[in-house]
Amino acid sequence: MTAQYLSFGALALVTLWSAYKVVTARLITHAALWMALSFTSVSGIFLMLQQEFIAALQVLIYAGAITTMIIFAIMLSSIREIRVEPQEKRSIGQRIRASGLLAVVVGLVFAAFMTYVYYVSEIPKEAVPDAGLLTVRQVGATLFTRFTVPFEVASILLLLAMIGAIILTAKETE
Amino acid sequence: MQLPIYFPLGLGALLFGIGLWGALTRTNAVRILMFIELMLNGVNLNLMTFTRYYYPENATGPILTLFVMTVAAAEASIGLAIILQIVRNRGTVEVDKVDLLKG
Amino acid sequence: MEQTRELLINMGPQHPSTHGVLRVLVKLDGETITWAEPDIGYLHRCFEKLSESKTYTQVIPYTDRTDYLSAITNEHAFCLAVEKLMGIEVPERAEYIRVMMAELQRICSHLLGLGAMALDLGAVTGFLYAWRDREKIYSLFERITGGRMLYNYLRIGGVRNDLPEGIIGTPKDGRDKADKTIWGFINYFESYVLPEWDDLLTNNRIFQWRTQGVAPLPSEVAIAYGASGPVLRASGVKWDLRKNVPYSIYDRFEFDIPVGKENGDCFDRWVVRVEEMRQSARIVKQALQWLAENPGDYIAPKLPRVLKPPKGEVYIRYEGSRGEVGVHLVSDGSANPYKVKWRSPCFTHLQLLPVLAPGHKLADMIAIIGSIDIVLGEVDR
Amino acid sequence: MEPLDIRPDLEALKAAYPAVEIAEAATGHFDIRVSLDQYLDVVKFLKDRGFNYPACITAIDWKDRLELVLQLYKLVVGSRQSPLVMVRVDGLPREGAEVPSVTPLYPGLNWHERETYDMYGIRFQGHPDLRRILLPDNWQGGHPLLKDFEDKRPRRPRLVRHRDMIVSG
Amino acid sequence: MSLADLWAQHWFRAFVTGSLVLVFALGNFYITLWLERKESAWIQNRLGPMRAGPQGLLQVLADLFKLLQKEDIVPRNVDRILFLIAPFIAHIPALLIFLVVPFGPNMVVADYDIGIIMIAAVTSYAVIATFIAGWGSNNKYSLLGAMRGAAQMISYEVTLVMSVIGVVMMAGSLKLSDIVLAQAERGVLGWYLFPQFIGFIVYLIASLAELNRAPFDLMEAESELVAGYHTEYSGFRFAIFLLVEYVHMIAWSAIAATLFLGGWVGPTPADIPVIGPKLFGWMTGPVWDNVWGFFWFLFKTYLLIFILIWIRWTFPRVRIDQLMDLGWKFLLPVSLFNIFLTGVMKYGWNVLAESGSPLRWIFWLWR
Repeated sequence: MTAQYLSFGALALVTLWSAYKVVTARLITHAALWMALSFTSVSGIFLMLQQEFIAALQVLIYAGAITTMIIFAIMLSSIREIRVEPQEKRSIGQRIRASGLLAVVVGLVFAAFMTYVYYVSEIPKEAVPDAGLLTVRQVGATLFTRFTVPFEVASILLLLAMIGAIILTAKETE
Repeated sequence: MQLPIYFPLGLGALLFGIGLWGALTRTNAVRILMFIELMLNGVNLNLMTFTRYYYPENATGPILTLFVMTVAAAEASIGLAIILQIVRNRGTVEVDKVDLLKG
Repeated sequence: MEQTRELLINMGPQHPSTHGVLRVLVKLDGETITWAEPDIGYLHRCFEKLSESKTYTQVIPYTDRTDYLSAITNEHAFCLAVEKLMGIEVPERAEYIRVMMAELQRICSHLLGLGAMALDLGAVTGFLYAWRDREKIYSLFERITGGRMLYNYLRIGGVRNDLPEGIIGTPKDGRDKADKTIWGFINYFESYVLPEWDDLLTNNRIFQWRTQGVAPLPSEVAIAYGASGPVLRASGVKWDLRKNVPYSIYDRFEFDIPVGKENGDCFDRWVVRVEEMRQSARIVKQALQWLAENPGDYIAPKLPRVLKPPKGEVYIRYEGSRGEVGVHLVSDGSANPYKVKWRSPCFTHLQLLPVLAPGHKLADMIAIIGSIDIVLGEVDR
Repeated sequence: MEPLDIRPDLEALKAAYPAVEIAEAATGHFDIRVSLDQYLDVVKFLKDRGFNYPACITAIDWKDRLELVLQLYKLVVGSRQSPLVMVRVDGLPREGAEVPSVTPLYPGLNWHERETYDMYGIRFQGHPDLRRILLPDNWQGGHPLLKDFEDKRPRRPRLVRHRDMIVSG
Repeated sequence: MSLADLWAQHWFRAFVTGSLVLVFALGNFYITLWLERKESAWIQNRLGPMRAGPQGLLQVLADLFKLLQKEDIVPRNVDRILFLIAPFIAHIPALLIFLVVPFGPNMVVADYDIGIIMIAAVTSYAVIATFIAGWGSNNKYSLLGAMRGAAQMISYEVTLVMSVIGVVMMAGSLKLSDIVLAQAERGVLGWYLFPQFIGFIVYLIASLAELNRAPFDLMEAESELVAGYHTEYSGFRFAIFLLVEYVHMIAWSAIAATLFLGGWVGPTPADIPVIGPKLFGWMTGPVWDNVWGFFWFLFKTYLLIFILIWIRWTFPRVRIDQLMDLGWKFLLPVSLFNIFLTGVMKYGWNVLAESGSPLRWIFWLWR
C-alpha cells in the first residue's frame, strides 16, 4: 500500500521538478534535457497505471523522437547565441511578467479548480479492482476495427507534417 | 490501485499548469514548443488515469493517447520547421522580436 | 541571410593518414572541400647541398633516404647516371641482380602504398596483410644486403657483393620458403598474395564505393602536371620509362604495362598498382631464370678508388616505384659532384592535390592522398 | 616502337630563332642555349611542336653567374628513346635574377619554379604564387644552394661526449 | 522469512534478477572484449594478447586497471553535470534491453507483452546520451561528431524496428518469450532466420550502424579528425564508454539470437533419438532445461558477436552520404518489402494449408 504512494510521490516529484526546470533553465539545451527527464518520469507513472504499451510509446515518441527533434532544432536555429542568453536589466513590470507570477496563479487556480471538481463530483474515488488488464492485442484489434478511419486520418496527418517540414526547411541544393 | 484518483489527475493538472505558465512567460520559440509538449503530456496523463481507474478493459483510452501522441509529433515537427524558417529569415528566435505585422 | 561559415582546418603535420609529415590546409563548406593547399618542407634535409660536399660513392646512401620506401630504385637511378656520365660498362650479372632487386623493391613499395591506403579507408586487415608480405621481402633483402629498408647495396659499376648462397632457391619452392628464397617468395606472392588482394579489397563493395569516381584525372591534365608512374598510367596514358626510354637491360625482359581508363580515379590507380606488382613478379622470375642458368661469380669492374668523371652533364629518366625519377648530374671533373638535382615524382604529384580535392568530401581527401601514394622523404628531399 | 627523331623540330626552331645555339650533348640529350628575352618564345615554340611533358626546371650556380635549365621531352605513347631537350638560359646575375615563368604553359613546373626560387633566388615573373616552398616561411638565411652560402645562424657549442671535450662551432 | 516467500516479494525478485542481468552484461563484456582482440588478431594472422594470463585472458583486466589509474581529466570550461552523467545515461539503453530478453525457458527478468516496442523505446536514449556527451565536452568537433552520430542512429533506428516487424508478424506476439516458443513449435530448424532472411540481413546492417561499429564507425573516423563525441573523456570515464559500446553489442546480438535464431531453444543431449534418454536421461527436468537453454542462448549470441567482429575487421569505412543513402534509400524500402512479403506468404499459407495442393509448399517456409 505505502509502496504505491512512495513510488508515485517520487515520480510526481521528479516530473514536477523537471517541468519547473524546463521553465527556469538558463540554457535552452538544458531545458530540452530537463524535458526529456520529465517525459521519462511520466512514462514511469504510466507504468504504475499498468499501461506498459503507452509507457513504451511515451518513451519512444516523446523522450526519443520529439526530444531529439527539438535538440536538432536548437542546434540549427541558434548556433550563435546558444552560449548564454543575455540577462539584460529588465523593468519591474517585465520582471513580474517574466517571473510568471500571473501564469503561476492561473496554473494554480486551474489545478485547484480541477481538483475541487473531482472532489465534489460523485465520481467513485476508489479504483475498480484490478479487472482483466488490457493486452496489446486488444488495443491493436480495436485500433484496426473501430478506429480504422481515425487511424488513416492520423497517417495522412503524419504524411502532411513530413512533407510540410521538408518543404519548409529544405535548402535549395543545386 | 489503492492510490486515490485525484493524485494522478492532480499531477496531470499541475503538469498542464506548468506548461501553461512556461508558454506564457518564456519568449524563445523552441522553448514554447517544449511547453506545448508538456501540456499534451498532462492531457495524456489525465486520459490514462481515467482509463485505468474506470474503464480498464476498454481500449479507447490507449488508442486516444496514441492519437494524441501522433498529433503531438506531427505538430512538433511542423512547429520546428516554421521556427527554422523564422530563424532563417528574421535571424532571431525570440518570439516578441518577430513582430512584422505589428501596427 | 543564410551565411554558411567556411571551416578552415589543417590536416597534419601529425595526422594518421598523411603518410608522414605533410600538412594540408583544407577549407570546408559543411562536408565538401572547397580549397586545399599542401604545406611541405617539414622533412627537408637538403639532399643537394649535402651531396655537393661528398664523393660520388658517398652520395649513394643519401639517395636511399629520398624515397625511403623504395631505396634500391633510387640507388639504381643514381648509379646509372654516373655510369652514363663516365661511360662505365656494368657486368651482365650485376645488371641482372640490380634489375631483380629493383623489381622486388617495387613490389615491396607498392605493398606499403596499397596497405597504407587501405588503412586510411578503414580496412585495417588489408594493412596488416601488406606488412606481413613486406616482412618476407625485408628478410630476403637483409640476407642479400645486410639492411632491411635502406641498403647502400649498389655501387657505381655494379653491386657491393654477390648474392649469398641458396638465396635464389628452385622454382618449386613454395610458401614455406617465402622468406628464405626469392623463388619461394615469388611463387607465394603470385599464387597466394595477389588473389588475396583482389578478394579482400579490389572486389570489396564498400572499398569500391569509397574509391570509384573519386578524384578523376584526365590524361591531358596528368601530362600537363607532369604526373608519371601509376598515377599517369591510371589516367589511360601507356607510358612506362622501362619500355619507352629503356635503360639498363630492361629491353631483354618482356612484361606489359597496366593502364587505367581515360578519367582514371582512385580505384584505377589502385588497380594499376596491384597489376604492376604482378608484372614486377614476372620480371623477377625472368631475371631468376637467367641468374640460375649462368651462375658464375660476380667480377667487379676495375675502377679507380676515387672516381673523377669528366666534366659534363647528364639527365637520366628512371621508372621509380612512384613515378619518373630524374637525376640531373653536373660534374666539373673533381671527385665531388658539382650539382645533383633529384626530380622526385611525389613532389610533382602533390601538386595534383589542389586540383583533385575540391568538390569532394573530407573523407575522400584521405582516399586521394592514399591513391597518389606520396612519400614525404622524396617530396621534401 | 620506332626511335623518336626530333631533329626536324630543332631545325625548325633554328630557322625560327637564328640566335639560338643547338648542340647534342655526348650523354644523349639536346642543349638549346637561349638568351633571356627569347626564352619564353622558344619554350612556347617547343610546346607547339609537341614537347608536352615538363620534366623539371632547375638552376646551376657557376660561381660567377647562374644558369637556368628547363628540361622537356615529348611524351608520345608508343615512342622509344624520346630524347630530352634542355633549354638553357646562361649569364643570369647571382642576385635578383628575373626570368619569365613557364607555369602558365606547364602547370607541372609550378612547384619546381618555387623550389628554384627558394634555393637559388631566381624570381619568376608571372608565377601564380611565388613564395618559399621547402624552407620555413620565416627563413632569412638567403638561398642555400648558392655556392657561397654559409649558415649565419648563431652556433651552439656542440657537446661531443665520448671525447670528453667540447668541440666548439 | 524463508527464502520462498522472500522470493515472492516483488522487490526482492526484481533486485536479484536485476543484479544477475548486470553480472551477465559485465561478464560478457569482459569476454567480448577479449574475443574482439583475439579474433581480430586471428583474422590478421597474428597472435593477439598472449602475455597477460593464459591466452591473454587477463588482458582486458589489465586494460581496465590501466584506464582506472589514468587521470580522469575533466576540462575546465566543460558543461560539468552533462559531461559527468553522459556515460551513465549511455548505459540505460544497453542494460534495459536485457530486461526483456529471455535467457532460458523461464529465465526472463520482466516479460512485458510489448517486448520489441520496449526495446525500440529504450534505444532512443542512446541518441540523447550521444548528444549529452557531445554537447557536454564543449568543443566544436565533438559536438559535430555527436550530431552526426545522433543523425546516424536515428535514421537506422527506424530501419531496425521495421526489420523486426516481420518476425512479430510470424510469431503473432510482441512478447519475446512467445516469439521463442513460436520458433520452438516450428520444428527442429524452425528458426525465423530462414523465412525472415531479408529481415535478418537488414537487422544486422542496421544494428551495426546503430552501434557505430565496423563499416559505419564514422564517429571516430578520420573525417572528424577527432575521436567523435568521446574525445574529451579520459581515464575510467572513457572505459565506461567502451563498456557501453560492447554491452550494447551484446544486447543487440542477444536480441538477434532471440528473434531470428530461436533464443534458448536447442536440442539437448537427452533428445538424441536412440541412446539419448538412456544415457543423458538424468539431464532433463526444469533446472537442466534452464541450463541447456542458457547454453544455447549464449552459443547463438556469441555466434552473432563473432560475425559482428568479423565484419568489423574486413570492411573499410563508408562515407557519410553513402551511409545515409544506404539507410534511407535501400534498407528501409527493403525492410518494408519484407513486411509485405511476410504478410502475403502467411496469408497464402493460411489459405492453402489444408487444400493439400502442391502449391502450398511455396508458402511452407512462412507457415
